[in-house]
Amino acid sequence: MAKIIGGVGTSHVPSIGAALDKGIADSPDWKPFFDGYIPGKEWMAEKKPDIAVVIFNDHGNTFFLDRVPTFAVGVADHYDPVDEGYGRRSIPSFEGATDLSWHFVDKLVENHFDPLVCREIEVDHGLQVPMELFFGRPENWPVKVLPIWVNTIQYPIPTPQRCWEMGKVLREAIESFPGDERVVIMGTGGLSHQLQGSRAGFINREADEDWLNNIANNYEKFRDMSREDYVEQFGSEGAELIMWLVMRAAMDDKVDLKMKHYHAPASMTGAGMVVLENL
Amino acid sequence: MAKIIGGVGTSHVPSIGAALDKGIADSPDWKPFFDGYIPGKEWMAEKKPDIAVVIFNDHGNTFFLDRVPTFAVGVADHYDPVDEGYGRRSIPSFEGATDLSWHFVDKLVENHFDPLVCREIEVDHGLQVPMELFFGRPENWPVKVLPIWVNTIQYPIPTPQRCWEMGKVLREAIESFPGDERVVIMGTGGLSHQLQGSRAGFINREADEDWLNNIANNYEKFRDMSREDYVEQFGSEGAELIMWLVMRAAMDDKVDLKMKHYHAPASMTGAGMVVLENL
Amino acid sequence: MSDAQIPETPLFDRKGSIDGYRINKMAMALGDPANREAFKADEEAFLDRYKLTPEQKDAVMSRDWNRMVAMGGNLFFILKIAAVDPTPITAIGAAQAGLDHADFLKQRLGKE
Amino acid sequence: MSDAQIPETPLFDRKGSIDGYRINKMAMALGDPANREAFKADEEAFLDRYKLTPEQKDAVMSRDWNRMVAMGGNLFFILKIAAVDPTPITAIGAAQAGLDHADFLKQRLGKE
Ligand SMILES: [Fe+3]
Ligand SMILES: [Fe+3]
Repeated sequence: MAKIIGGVGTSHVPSIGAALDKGIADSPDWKPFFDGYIPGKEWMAEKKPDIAVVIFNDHGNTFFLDRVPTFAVGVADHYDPVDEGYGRRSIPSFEGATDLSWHFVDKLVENHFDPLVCREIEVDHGLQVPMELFFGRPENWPVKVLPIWVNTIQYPIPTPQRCWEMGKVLREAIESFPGDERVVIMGTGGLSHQLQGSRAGFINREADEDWLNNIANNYEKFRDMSREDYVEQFGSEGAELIMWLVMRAAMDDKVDLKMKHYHAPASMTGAGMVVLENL
Repeated sequence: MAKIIGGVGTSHVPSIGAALDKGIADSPDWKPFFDGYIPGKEWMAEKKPDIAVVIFNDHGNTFFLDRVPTFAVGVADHYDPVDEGYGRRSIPSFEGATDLSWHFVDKLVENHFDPLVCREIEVDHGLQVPMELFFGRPENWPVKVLPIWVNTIQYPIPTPQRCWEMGKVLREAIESFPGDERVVIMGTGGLSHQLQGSRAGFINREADEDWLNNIANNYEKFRDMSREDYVEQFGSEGAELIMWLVMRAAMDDKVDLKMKHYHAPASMTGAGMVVLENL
Repeated sequence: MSDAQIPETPLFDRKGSIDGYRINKMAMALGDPANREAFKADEEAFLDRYKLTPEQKDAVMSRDWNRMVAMGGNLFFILKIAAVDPTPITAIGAAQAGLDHADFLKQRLGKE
Repeated sequence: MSDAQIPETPLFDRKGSIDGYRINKMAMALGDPANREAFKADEEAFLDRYKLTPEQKDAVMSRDWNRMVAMGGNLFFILKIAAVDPTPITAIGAAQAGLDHADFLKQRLGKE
């Protein structure tokens, strides 16, 4: 059986990738943000996972409104970065963890989930940026990836409770996988931000800190909140935080909060991360 | 609230449409098949539904293997017939029941289903043929449609039990819909057939008759069978019968079996239909 | 969920998805470099190709982000229009908040 | 589900989906009339466009339905190759059953 070596929650703000591309990660604006990720990178380097499961949303780059999947799972052998309007970024393609992906799809359907199964598809900053934050800019990524897309764009978006249930199936899939791969689970998105409407620019530092402090061992409140609660507390796009629940649900009931980091704003977003380990 | 006026189970074999296109519906090969549908057409004309919910699978015409949805729901304002390799058939476009579609999508997601939501999409014989069998070849279809696609091509296909659960949500959606539309539910596919492997041409007349006799009021056995059971008893493509379960689950526990019809083979398939009404 | 009423917060539900379909489809196409060139070369012709209404065309061509969003433009799609200019996302935020850019950065994001 | 063993019955699971991807993608393209014309005009060139292996090309060009399916061709896609010829579906069934067409119609479908 494969092994979950830890769970990461992290922002995936596109400006993070842009800051790296422009070489301004050491500027006064960005340095405090990136510095907070150094221990996360060290942790990852030490843990040496073989596979990263990345839960993220597409941002109108890969899926159009003609066909919106509630959940999609990648089973491709590779995933290229998609052109988001600025040209394709020069970062390596991501190799797919195809065997684990198909196994996960089998488990999902058995457990009454209804994924869109994707074999030829590109990935946007939602997957790219978390990989860069925790693995840097290697020549080749040191892990294979299993991408899980969650619709957070067009309503109805899935409920936080459904995301939680998916995390349980993810754990079952990893633990029943015939192999000895080491797997890290990365729930991405958020923290608080709002890009649309006259409340644009809304950031809720207090709610963000509460989230980072309590997602490890007081997650019940977050698991039980409604979609409306998420939008209200974290902003319309901050509702992306429901994707951290997939990661959290795949971990043990009690976990070790190894590290956390918060910085606001990154672009228009409260940004940060946690690293969790099972005890 | 909208009203379910009945449930139909029917084959959707493409050769049925081809026979109509070629004008050979009265040939000795086809007449007995089409004659059996006359009472069904009369029933439909008398019941005058406003909306037809059609549950069917795509046959490699609309969805490719790059992105396979377990369940897809149409929310489009219209659905054109797709070119299946012989040119687009000259039958009218299907108008979408958009309001009920979106309402159903809301209910599905609330109830922890994960549909692919489709707004710009074409439909193949899986939807076309049932419409022709029950509504003939009118200048314009007398109903709007709500298409539901079920993956029956690439494994894992959804379980019969999951299809059953979807039918429950469909009923809830129709009954909570603010409107007085009359809705007919058409579960399509089957009956027994196998197109692939050395068992190609397999037809199981006994199992088909048992299905038609018992789907009305002894459905439990069918609801509880595994996917493997379906393939074994009805053939690899006969497993399409799981889609009738969505219709059956949306009806009352006890129903009136108004009519049934069986003919084999239609092309390479056991073919037929039932019409059910709530008591 | 579709009637959620959170102050100053439009949710992109069926209404936005239906109303904004053409704007968003046009904007999505700007993910392709060839389409970006066509857009830059003759913006109006490009918008016509996607059958935008006169109102939609006007909102896009005058970069009226607020109106684009009100007409169902979803930010993630229309950001690809912004990418062509380029317009910073904070300017789009400021337009929607009804603030000038400096005030927006200060009041909403706490930047001096 | 992926290891289900039903006699003489291949399920189109991950193996078929991966193995047959190129054949099926080529066949899917035949839903477009322009592609059908290209296929008819120069079949081998069309297959090359979809990077079929020599074995796959041979199976398609010799209309060896049995081998196409064994190599992951899914019937619903390869039916679009049959549509170009056209080859009746019962002939494809017969080829897979290892029967001649008349025997297949009689033995499997009960047709005299
Ligand atoms: Fe995001
Ligand atoms: Fe079918």
